[in-house]
Amino acid sequence: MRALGIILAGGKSERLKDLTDHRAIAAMPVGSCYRAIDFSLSNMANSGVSKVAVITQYNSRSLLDHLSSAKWWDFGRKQGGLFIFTPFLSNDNAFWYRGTADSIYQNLTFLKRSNEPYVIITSGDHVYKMDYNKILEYHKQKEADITIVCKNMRDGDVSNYGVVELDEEGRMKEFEEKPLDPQSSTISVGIYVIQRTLLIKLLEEIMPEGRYDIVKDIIIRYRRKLKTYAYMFDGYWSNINNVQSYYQTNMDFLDREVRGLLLKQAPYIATKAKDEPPAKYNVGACAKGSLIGSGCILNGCIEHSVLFRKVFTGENSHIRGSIIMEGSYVGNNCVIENAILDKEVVVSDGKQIIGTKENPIILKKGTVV
Amino acid sequence: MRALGIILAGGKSERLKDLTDHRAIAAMPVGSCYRAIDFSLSNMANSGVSKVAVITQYNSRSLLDHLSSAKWWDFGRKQGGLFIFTPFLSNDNAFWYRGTADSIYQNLTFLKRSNEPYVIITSGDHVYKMDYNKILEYHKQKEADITIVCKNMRDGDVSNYGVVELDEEGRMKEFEEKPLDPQSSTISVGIYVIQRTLLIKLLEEIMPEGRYDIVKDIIIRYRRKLKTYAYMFDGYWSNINNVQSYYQTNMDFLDREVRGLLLKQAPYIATKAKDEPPAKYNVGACAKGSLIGSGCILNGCIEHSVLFRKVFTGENSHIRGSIIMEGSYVGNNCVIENAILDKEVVVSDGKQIIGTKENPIILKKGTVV
Amino acid sequence: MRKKEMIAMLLAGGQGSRLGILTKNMAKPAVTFGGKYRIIDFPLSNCINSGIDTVGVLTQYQPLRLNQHIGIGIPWDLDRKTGGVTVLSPHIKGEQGAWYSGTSNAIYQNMDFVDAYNPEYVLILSGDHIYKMDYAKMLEYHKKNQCDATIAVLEIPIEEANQFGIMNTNQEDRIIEFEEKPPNPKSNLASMGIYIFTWSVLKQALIEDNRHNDSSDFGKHIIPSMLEDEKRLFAYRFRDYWKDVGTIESYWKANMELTKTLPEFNLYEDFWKIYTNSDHQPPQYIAEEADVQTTTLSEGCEVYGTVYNSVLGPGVLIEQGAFVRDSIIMANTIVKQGARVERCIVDEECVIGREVVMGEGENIPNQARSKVYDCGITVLGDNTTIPDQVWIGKNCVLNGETKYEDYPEGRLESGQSIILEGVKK
Amino acid sequence: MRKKEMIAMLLAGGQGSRLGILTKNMAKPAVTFGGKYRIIDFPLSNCINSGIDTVGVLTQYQPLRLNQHIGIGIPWDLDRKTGGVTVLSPHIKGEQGAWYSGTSNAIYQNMDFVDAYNPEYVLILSGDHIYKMDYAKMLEYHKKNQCDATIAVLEIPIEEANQFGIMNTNQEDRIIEFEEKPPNPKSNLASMGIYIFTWSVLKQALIEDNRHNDSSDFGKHIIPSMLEDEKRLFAYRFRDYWKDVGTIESYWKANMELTKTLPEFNLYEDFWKIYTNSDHQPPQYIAEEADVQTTTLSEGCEVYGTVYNSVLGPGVLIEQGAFVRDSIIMANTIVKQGARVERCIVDEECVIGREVVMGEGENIPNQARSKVYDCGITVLGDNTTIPDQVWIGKNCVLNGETKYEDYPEGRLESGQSIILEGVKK
Repeated sequence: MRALGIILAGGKSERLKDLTDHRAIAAMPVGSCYRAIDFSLSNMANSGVSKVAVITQYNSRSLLDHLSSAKWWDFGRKQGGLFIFTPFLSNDNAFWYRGTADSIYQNLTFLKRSNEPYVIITSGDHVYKMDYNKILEYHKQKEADITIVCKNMRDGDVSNYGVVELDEEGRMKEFEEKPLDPQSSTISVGIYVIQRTLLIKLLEEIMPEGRYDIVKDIIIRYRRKLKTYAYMFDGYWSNINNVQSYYQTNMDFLDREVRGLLLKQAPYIATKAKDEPPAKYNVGACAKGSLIGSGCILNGCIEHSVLFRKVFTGENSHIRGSIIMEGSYVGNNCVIENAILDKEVVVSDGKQIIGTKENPIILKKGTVV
Repeated sequence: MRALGIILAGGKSERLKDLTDHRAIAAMPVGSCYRAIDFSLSNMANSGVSKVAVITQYNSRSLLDHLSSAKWWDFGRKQGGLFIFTPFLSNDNAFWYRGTADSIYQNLTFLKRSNEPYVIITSGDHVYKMDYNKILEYHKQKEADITIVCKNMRDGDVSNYGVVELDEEGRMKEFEEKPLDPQSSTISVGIYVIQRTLLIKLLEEIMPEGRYDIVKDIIIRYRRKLKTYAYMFDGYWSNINNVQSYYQTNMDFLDREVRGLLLKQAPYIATKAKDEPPAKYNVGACAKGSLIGSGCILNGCIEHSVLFRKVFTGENSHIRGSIIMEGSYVGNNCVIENAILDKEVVVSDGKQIIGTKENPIILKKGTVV
Repeated sequence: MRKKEMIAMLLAGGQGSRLGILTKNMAKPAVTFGGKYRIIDFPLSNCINSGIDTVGVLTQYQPLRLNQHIGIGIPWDLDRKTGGVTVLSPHIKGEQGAWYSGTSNAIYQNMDFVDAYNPEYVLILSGDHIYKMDYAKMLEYHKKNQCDATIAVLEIPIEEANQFGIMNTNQEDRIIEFEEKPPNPKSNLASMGIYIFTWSVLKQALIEDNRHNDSSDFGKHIIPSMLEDEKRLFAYRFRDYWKDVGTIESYWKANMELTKTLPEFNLYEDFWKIYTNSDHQPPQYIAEEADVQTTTLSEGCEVYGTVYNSVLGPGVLIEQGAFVRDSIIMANTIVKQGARVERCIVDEECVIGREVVMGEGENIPNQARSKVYDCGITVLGDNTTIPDQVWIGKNCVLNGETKYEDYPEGRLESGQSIILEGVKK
Repeated sequence: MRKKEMIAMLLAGGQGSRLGILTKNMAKPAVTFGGKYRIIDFPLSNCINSGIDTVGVLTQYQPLRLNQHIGIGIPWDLDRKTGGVTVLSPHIKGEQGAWYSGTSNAIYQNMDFVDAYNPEYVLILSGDHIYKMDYAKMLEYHKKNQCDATIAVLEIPIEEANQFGIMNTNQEDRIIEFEEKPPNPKSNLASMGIYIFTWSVLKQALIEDNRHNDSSDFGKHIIPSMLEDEKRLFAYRFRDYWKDVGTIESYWKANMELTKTLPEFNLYEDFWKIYTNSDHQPPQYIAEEADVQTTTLSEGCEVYGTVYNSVLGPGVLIEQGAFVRDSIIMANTIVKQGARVERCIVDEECVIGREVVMGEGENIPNQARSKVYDCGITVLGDNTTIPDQVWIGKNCVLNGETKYEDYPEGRLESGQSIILEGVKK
């Protein structure tokens, strides 16, 4: 293969509140049976990238468990493989990663020992489907130093993203992080293609200067020195970075088109096998406009909700506009609206949990109400 | 299976000097094709322990690479598996492991979610072959709280070990770490069997008191409260904790009896597959009393040495009493005596490297002489 | 090679002809059950849950589907360096090749495979039954009684005993006599076809028996001759759910039973999971206008219509206005708008056209195979297409890409069949 | 299921009868080479090194050893969720079973397997040759020339061309004619039995050909009929090491060649490793009193004696005072004190007694099979035992646990054989 992959899965977000207390964002459950990182991993595998490094730091345990076998994404061991890099102590190194660039720099031997000409850098908390070969083709055709994948947000709010200005040829002129006054509606979605040797050179240049960030210290700082081109992506793309976007991303799966694009069409998104039995709809069960995970046992009503694996809902319970994660239990006669129930939450008979679409109530993992 | 395994592979040793600059002790190359941890891992697998946690910290990269697939030791994924725990950051935890007990405590959920009645705790830097089932039998028969595996060192120097005093029944009365004036010749080899629930209880007791060490804060501190029995082990056992013991352990493999016991008799010691071709002895090659790794190409003389994989020796070179690690190159007309060449060392034509048995010369990884 | 205490040999050769069109392209162990499972998943999962990590699967009839399903054993954690699951097909040895001619003959032909693991005990299983069983407990029983062979038995109503292989035992459950379908049964202990043998004893018996019998069988030859030799054979009583789903009716009933609120057979136990090869199916989606009750639904289903009292396999699409009741719909089948499906078994990859009505009318047994299709259930073989707006009665069998012209006046009366050749697989 | 661009089908059915006793218990692809490898390791390693992760291995003759060797493909990184390595034995389909009756017939019988991966191209390999080849480059060539089939060819001396299948090509290497062993060859391009086919074209040809031929073969039927149909067939010139080790002499020579200081065939390249299933052999030990030169030595060997110019497999023990020269000694064989072995091939798990002398005397061809054993090499089949102090000549063949009484006056003259039945395997 012509490229190796790096998935940055180190981030944590205060804006995801209690949901990332015990897990990395990349390990956030999405769409009834996936973890966020499944999308990037499957994109890599489906694009024929057979050597992939996942760099992780915060709450890495949750990810390590999910990635404990490379089998599910069919990465091999010899010509490629799935490599997981966590920070470690050594005589000349006792740092946690100080930034995205630093996290790659600390694993520079991985880059140096490889012989693939290109590197695809992506992030573990994005939900999308993409054939990276197309970006590689574009990168070569433009003879670019760096290609960044961009998306036109049209009328959407871009003030939370990196906003880029392009010339007619697609070359990047300016890049501003979270601008107060955005000059364009085109944002960088955080996927980069770069020659492996150039990446090594850049990392070795910026590290002694105490610069540790890919966007700030490479993309922006070198914007005039390097030929950076934008590859425009027009498909579904979502970034899980706060409660609202997490909630919305899950609800997006209830849309037939989004579901068709992401889940129903080949190539498929793979995830760790969980071996649950089929879902069971008992007498009185009533599911409408909802995703239901394997092993659920349903007695009550579920509307416009996303249920993960092994959720139990009692008789005459009503769940609306909610996300219920794996192993949660909802008793009889409950009402749950616009809520996010983390794993193994227990809601006892007759309880009501009601939030708003704008501000869903979150019940932490293992909460008993 | 009745027990789960924990292999403590977190340690680093100043006394191994440059050799552990870039690797954990458990990842030290031993006996021409093994890593130290292969012995504990294979003992686990061969004793039918199917769920094993390796807890690592210093230079964990070297170990993670070696353990990247559980295939080589045939651990599964569903009813068991090989779990690798490195320290990680989370909201309520940003500590490196503060001691052996702490490293287990920080992974307490692993213990709590298991249902095996016993835990076997061992260390990744010991070279030995042992059927843990026998210790479990002994543990049950004695109705012990803790069983520690001990060895009678007879006339050997025990001042560097934990020395135990036993009563006639084999129950431990006293335990002193590195005593100035040893009261017995029986040492603890650092292998423990304990009920899983008791271990959880003890860890939860000592942590709030700021106690983090298995030996000091559990074995010694609770010696009167708990029934601690010693299981006497009489086979080959070696602990890699300084240059001298590392050197000696490798040389021990040149003994037909030690080799037979550890390597030639079932059950076998497994290691990560490396896919080297056979070794090649050219005209003029002359190997005597040596272990030769796969993929070596020999033109010179090798005596009483341990060569790892893919070593090249030039014509008319003489290597005696040395350890030459993977990928090292020795040119023509060299003399190497009582030396330890780390990986990928290059000794150019005509060079002489001469140490003593007591103080072997160490050439760091990648050194070019 | 690491020695294994016990390995399992799973006889998956059965054609299961009483399952009619369902086993046309595959062996019975490959038939689906409970929506997402195949019958062989149950013994395979029992193996790994019992700590047995070496399984030989003996097959010769249409093994492709089974091979694809088992692959290298990843879903069952049986992809091992030593052991794991191995599919054993007949092969040429020396000058000639030989097909398996009987249950024990199949083991005889694979003695080399068994010997390679040097086991003390061999567990013989069949791939035909639905059950959960801890073989480790059976092995304990075998060892405790110092048996040469242990045979799992079920206590059945004595009046049915004349249809089974019956074990007559003494007080301590040692087998003193074996009778195949006895007219006057002396006991109600029926053999389940699950045996543990001490390998050295079985090997001896196989070699001995091969001298006399070309098509050696456990029930007919090996067990009787062991009894004659006064070997220690014990009956191991099994008292849990065990179902032979060998006929269309028993197969349909066992599936339907799963949809009950508290089914007799519990798939939802965490400590005894049933594993299967489930590919990468997305989650199931139930639309606004759907109504699903008393139903078991697998991954990847999308339901826009009404489903009552049915078992749906992975990836099934039930379109708007479609109505499904008392039916088994297997993987990736599409039931189009307004179709009505009652009391049918629809195999994988079928398409049922718009406003089709299936499973109504009189209960007339199938004309061609009245013994197989006689319980009012209409069956579609895999990759069958039903054109829009046709009417199909009871006990019908269909297979192939049928066209409207194949139906006289758009109807297929009860008991009729349409089986087209050259169906794509 | 993920679509694969190209999958490989490896024909591993060959018995290789010219290798005599070496293929008595196994197919030729399972024969060892270079000490630790088996012949099939070369095409399998080529596959994974060329980025092909789906390989069907077609076998029917004595597949046990091959099955055990391949397992689930772990050593070659071919233990995949989708794809990987699958051993395909003959099976019963519909009413009857059929053995593979020719090279292309074997593919015909496994069309379902190929179709399951929906590949655009299929690579056909044989498991009989020693070589390293990047099939990805051959595929590029196939695509560039928009071929229906690409056939790898070797330029051979024109005077040997009458022993090969010869491709007559035009200037751009398009094949215009194929001649099997032509008496008056028009070209020196010999087919290597390595083909890339566009699958849709091959499938068509296989179905077509099966109507006329029961035992369809690529060289005899498929290629000629494709040429007749004016399909685009191109010759792909291969210019590296390629060896058919089909006779005792060529097998011995190719092994011996590896012990040279700079062998023509380089096993020591990091970027094109040959993988094999090597179990858990300990490192090799060379004793104080040993002398080893111009020799290739595998893991787990212990040498206390003298070894010159030989290839030793894993776990071989050469005792003190034993002398081995110009020989191939396969896995786990023991050569006892004072024994002298020259120009011999000793298969796995043999024991050569004390002070035995083997391979001396006159060069008389073997009496029983003079065409197979005629080059002065004495061959021991696997699990052979030679008693102490016997003398064995040249071109002898031995198999079984021989006793001193089997040797008249303690001697076996050149060209004689001792083959005992009932050898344990």
